Amino acid sequence: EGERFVFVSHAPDSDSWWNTIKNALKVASSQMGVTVEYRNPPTGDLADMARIVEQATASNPAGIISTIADFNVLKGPLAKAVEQGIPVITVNSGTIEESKDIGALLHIGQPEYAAGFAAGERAKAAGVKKFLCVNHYITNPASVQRCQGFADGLNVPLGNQMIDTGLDPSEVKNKVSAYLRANADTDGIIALGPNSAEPTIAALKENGMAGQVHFGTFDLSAGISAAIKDGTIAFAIDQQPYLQGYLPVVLLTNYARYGVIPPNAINSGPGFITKDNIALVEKLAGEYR
Amino acid sequence: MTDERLMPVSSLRRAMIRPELGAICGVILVFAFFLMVAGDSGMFAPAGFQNWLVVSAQFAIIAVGACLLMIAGEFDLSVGSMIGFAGVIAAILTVQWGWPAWLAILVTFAVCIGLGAINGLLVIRTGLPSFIVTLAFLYILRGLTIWLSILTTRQTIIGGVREAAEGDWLAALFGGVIFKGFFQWLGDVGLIDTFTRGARAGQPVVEGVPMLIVWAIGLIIFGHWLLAKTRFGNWIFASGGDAQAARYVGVPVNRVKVLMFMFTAFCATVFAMCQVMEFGSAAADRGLLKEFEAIICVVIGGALLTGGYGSVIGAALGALIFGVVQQGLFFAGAESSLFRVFLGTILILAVIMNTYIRRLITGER
Amino acid sequence: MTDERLMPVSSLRRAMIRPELGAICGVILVFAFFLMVAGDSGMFAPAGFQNWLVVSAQFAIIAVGACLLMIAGEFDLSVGSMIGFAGVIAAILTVQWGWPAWLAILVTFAVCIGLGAINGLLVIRTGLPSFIVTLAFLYILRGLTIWLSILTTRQTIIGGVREAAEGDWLAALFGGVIFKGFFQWLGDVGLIDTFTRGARAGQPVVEGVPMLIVWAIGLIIFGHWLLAKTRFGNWIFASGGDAQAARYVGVPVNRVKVLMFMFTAFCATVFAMCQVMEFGSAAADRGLLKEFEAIICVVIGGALLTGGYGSVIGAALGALIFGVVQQGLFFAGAESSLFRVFLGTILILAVIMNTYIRRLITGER
Amino acid sequence: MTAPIIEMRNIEKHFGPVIALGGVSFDVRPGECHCLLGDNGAGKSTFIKTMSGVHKPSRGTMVVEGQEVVFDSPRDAMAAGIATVYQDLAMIPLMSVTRNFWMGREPEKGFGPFKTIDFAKANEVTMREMARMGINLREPEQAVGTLSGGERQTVAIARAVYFGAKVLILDEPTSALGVRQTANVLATIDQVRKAGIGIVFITHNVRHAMAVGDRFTVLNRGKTLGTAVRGEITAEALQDLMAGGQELAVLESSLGGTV
Amino acid sequence: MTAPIIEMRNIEKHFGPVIALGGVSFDVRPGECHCLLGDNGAGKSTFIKTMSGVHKPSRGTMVVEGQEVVFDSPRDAMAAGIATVYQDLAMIPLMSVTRNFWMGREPEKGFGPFKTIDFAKANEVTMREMARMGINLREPEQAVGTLSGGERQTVAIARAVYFGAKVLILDEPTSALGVRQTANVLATIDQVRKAGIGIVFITHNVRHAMAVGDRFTVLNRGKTLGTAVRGEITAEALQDLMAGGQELAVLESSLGGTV
Ligand SMILES: Nc1ncnc2c1ncn2[C@@H]1O[C@H](COP(=O)(O)OP(=O)(O)OP(=O)(O)O)[C@@H](O)[C@H]1O
Ligand SMILES: Nc1ncnc2c1ncn2[C@@H]1O[C@H](COP(=O)(O)OP(=O)(O)OP(=O)(O)O)[C@@H](O)[C@H]1O
Ligand SMILES: [Mg+2]
Ligand SMILES: [Mg+2]
Repeated sequence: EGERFVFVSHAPDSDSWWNTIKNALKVASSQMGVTVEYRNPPTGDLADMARIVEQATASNPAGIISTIADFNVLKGPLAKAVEQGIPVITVNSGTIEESKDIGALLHIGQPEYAAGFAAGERAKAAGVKKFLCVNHYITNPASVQRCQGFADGLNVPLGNQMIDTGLDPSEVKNKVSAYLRANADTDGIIALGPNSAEPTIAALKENGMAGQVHFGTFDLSAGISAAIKDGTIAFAIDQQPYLQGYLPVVLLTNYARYGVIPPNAINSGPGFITKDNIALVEKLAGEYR
Repeated sequence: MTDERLMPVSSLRRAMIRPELGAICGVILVFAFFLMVAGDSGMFAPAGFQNWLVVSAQFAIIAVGACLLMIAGEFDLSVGSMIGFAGVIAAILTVQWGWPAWLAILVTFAVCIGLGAINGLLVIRTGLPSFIVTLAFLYILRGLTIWLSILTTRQTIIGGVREAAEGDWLAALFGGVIFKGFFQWLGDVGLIDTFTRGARAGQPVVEGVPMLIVWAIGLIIFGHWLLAKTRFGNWIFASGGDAQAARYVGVPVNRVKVLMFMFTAFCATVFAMCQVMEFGSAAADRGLLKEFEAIICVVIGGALLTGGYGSVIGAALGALIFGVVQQGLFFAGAESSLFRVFLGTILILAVIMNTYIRRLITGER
Repeated sequence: MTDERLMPVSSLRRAMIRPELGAICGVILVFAFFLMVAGDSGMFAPAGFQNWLVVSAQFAIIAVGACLLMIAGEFDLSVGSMIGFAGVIAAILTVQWGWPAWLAILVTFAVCIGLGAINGLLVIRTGLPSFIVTLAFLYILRGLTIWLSILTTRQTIIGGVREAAEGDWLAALFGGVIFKGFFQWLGDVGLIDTFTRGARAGQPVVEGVPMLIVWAIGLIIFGHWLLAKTRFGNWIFASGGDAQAARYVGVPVNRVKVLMFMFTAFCATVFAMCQVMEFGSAAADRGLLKEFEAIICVVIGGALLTGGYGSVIGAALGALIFGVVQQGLFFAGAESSLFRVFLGTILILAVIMNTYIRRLITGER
Repeated sequence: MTAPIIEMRNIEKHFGPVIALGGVSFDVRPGECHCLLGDNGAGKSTFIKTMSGVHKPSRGTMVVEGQEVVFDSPRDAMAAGIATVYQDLAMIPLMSVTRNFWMGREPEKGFGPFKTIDFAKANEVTMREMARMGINLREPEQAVGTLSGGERQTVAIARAVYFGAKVLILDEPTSALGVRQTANVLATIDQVRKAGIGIVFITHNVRHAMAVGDRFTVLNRGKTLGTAVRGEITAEALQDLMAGGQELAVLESSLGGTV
Repeated sequence: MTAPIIEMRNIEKHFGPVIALGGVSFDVRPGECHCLLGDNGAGKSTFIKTMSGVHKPSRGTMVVEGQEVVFDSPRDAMAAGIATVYQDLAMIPLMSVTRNFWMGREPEKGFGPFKTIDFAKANEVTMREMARMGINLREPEQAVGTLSGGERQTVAIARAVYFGAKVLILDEPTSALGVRQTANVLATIDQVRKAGIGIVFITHNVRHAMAVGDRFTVLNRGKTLGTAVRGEITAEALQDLMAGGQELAVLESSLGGTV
């Protein structure tokens, strides 16, 4: 009863996507009667994240849940936690092999590159030849992996098709429309999250191309689900972050109390959300979905 | 007294040396450059026009505030955090608490201007450099923004503001466009292109003048008038040029500075409101690094970082340069990660040019 | 002359008023606070100790550079970008180009110190404020970093450096730990905990003293000695206190300033190398906002933003406060978005305290 | 003898542990030039800053035209007719001569919230007033930073005189001036005095004081050593008083008494 | 008559469009005090800054002890034995008196790269030299910002004298000083001169110049008006020369000739 777990993410404070996970942590901790502390590097600096893992280890919790944003950086600190006898579950980014290498119990999530690749294949099936990857967070390695995966899925070189838009929505919107204006033959767009998807929707609505280009995005938000319904967005890749928050807490609690744990990694995604299944997720998008 | 020891200076040269000269040259250069490399990319078609004008207008809104504050001898690193903060407050009030949009907007303005005043009062009372005080506020406001939005909505992005503000008279002042009819007519007579396909076929590609641009123009005119024409403007110059000297002759320096901090906060809030009303959502990470961008515009526009010298027109031109360069690189198809490299280079070149011009004006050495 | 008009000042008070006094009080307060709220969380166990010491050491490394530069009257906003840049360069050279690690490290140092010199020369030659010049470099270097890493590896993160640098003598100076034997002994006699299972069972939880801490201590000692004891240190004070006056009496102000820019770049590169060698990867987003954090440490440590006053010991204590607060809040289980609010508040309080102390010292009003 | 315009009674001023003024009384009458003399650090500048509202006295009262007053800011003092030319000139180098001249009291035109500075008038007056002091400006938009020290001094004095002060305070106006400029300033003082304005003139130069002063008050270490009336005291006696009554360093005979 | 230590020949200095010096010749001999006089903006400060390596002359040559030299920086001039006390004092308020006193020439101890400042010696010398000039410091670590203007002036002069200059240049050292401090400075000049050092003394005050000067050179608008030797010229004539030969503004009779 009352075990303490620490959840370490790589996202900066203001990344909205992680709210779903935070909310899942709240639900799981109250259901299981444990406390879960959510930690993240304020600016998203992964070296800071490693320090946080070390800090969590030093505070000797009943378990650590961490993402593998960069295997190189996190291998040492996480392995050290494992060696100190702290059960570790890895979630979100990273691969199953990396997770095993660290000595974690299991991995819940889906690697960024593979997700991008799957999206690319889907776009290819829709006939996309020339695309635009709207990267609102280019300094984050995962973002580039998604774009790269998408390009490889389409089987075209990435080249200049990824643009660095920054976070400001007006700038994102205007950069996207400038790009589309200068590259009129673009027939596919991939956005990396609500921060890039929502201004892109606005840009497409404004220049009348909404529904004309194949538009996919990562993650969900209220704006994205609305756009899926009206056909502006073809699909959203949902890795069901709720599970990435909820499951590890439940599993670790049971492991701590009864020593039981599933032996294999769990894939929380990729789930493709399209017009057909949007009704299910719409209401909870951004909170629990 | 030293007249006959002055070599002659041509009157043309004298007429030309003004704070914004560097920025004017910059604008000409930048336009010439992009006309050459991206002239046929649609950058100078009506829709392209609107594209970079909107971005420039955004910069201009915060640059006007930063400009007046900088001339008054202080600066504000919390502008970016203030933008995020204002947006989230307004969104929480309308969406979560269900207040009417006009009330939420007014309260947001009041809160933010109040925070600007606190910034100013801290600087004045403690005598600390504004760099430090506003750096602290950069962190405090950003932290509060994230904390508040998570506390009240369990999200750092709050959507649905547009729906909540639908039909509100005050919200319409920030979102939306004006002169719709005029542009429809322009489209009808073929002066600007119309959409040929999609849901909006037949409508002109430029729907109207976005309120963002209206605000920018309004603030530039107001700022220029205030600074160049009024008594208060003279006090702004005086406070920044030498606060002690200004105090001696009876200029209420403290009041001027606090008011300028408040005005900067006002501009940041206008920026935030326009953005929230246009996109319908507020997020805790809005406005990141905008404080630097505002300062860059102002400095490109010829203002002196240490205060007492500069012009609002210059700052507006600086914002125009910034916007055109940023968008132009996309039109020109340049590798977008090189944008920052360009920006840095332009900043240095512009400032060197401005310094040279200022030395000519003031005989400073 | 005015002796008899001075009210008496107690000698204890006189002995106590020194630049770092504020920071000393701050350290005491901060430790007292966390002993109370997080005393039993493992924060003060060996592994916890190491945790916040390492974080503080990181801050200290860049704070020493920023401190000397600030005392010399300039500052450098490009520190954070320089950290990212240095890491990526070193990683590209070793991993992509296959150079031996020592050569890559040396070349990286040369390039970065060269960039520091360019920064300095630009400031000196153009007479522009260093705020502007280094702000431009903040953008330029970050842009170059992203562009270079995408160009060469199609990623913004470059891994595999540790493997490539395995066994390299120079790389060992940045990664790794020392005094392993001593800590093993401490573990054996039970003074510190040991791992109880896994591959490292029996080994102590604290393996040794990380090189990061060694570098930090080395730089602090060097910086303090340089500033307080040597002729060059006097020149640093003089250049920052009044460059013109210093020039008049023959202090080579330009050389001092450029050297300090180079030293700051050196510190940033040390930071980057330690990070790259410890974690084995470099990424384009490393060092984001570190320039502010360095400045905050220095200012908490009692240095004057405008130059000519401060102490390296103060900056080191500032780094300690920063590190302890940041990690301590995690140990105490505080809501992490409130970290920034704390940081901002501490900054303001510390600076107000320091200002008060400085006025006592200098009789400045 | 006319009544004083300003009377300062037992003014004290402390800065933290420093007692800069320890009870100084002083008055100025219309049309007289009252010289304030004293050693470095005697408290002269502090005293006149108290008089012109920059500092608030720690103790003591100020009476202006029979009314006890407390100045909260230099603005108040100016409103009461006290104009001051500070030792550190209170000019802003980057601003134009006109803007400096009118700083704090810009002439306006227009109504309500749309008032703007009347630049035509401002420029014209500035040129005229400067010409009256013997300085012909190239143009009123010239930045003050391009003027010589003497010219700046003149702008400061012209400004104070123009705004119709009842009392004009000059803090060491001649210390950095050449012979010709000094003569000019002294002549101006004389002229202003004749117009019925009271003048407080601070200087270290006994000869300058003797040239235009009607009364002489000597400060020493924050205290008054006494006030003398013109003709009742010789230059040598005044000089001894200013030096604080201590024996002067032995000088060459050629220095002859007065420095 | 001894040979000059420094000779400046036909020095010109232009700042952009401003011709600050238009061909000035000047020399100083050991043990003499050569006064440099002239109106505001005449070019005195510019001239001595050229002499002490702050500015490079646009044209003209400098000869030090028979050798033609070009100074690249104030360091070079100092190395050649030229010490200068500038009008703007070149003191750093936040630093201690000792650090200011030794600034640029700190005494060191230790070997090779491990040299440190010898603070014991530095403090002792500072206290001693200041005491010799009649100022007793509370402690050598006191910040210069807490000293009065006169005290700072003294630190600057003591520093210049201590470093064994061959030529000591003083730019208006007395302009802001009180009577006693002025007497002190003049006495110091006399003392230094007797030690065989050449002095260049700039002032606006004819009486100060007459008191200690051996030769007098008057600058006007960047040109020399001529050099006079002590005893060959009266104070009145010198004053007329300084005022540029133009008629002085009409003053009260009491001003009597000299200002
Ligand atoms: N703001 C202040 N805080 C502390 N001490 C001060 C302040 N202003 C002046 N003093 C001190 O008060 C004393 C009087 O200074 P003041 O400037 O009035 O002298 P003064 O007579 O004008 O001298 P001078 O002839 O050199 O101009 C000095 O000892 C000075 O250090
Ligand atoms: N760096 C500079 N750039 C341009 N003009 C200058 C510069 N320095 C001096 N001048 C000009 O050169 C002339 C001579 O100035 P200088 O300071 O030498 O005069 P001065 O004789 O010392 O006067 P004062 O008695 O007022 O000190 C002035 O007209 C001044 O404006
Ligand atoms: Mg004074
Ligand atoms: Mg001079």
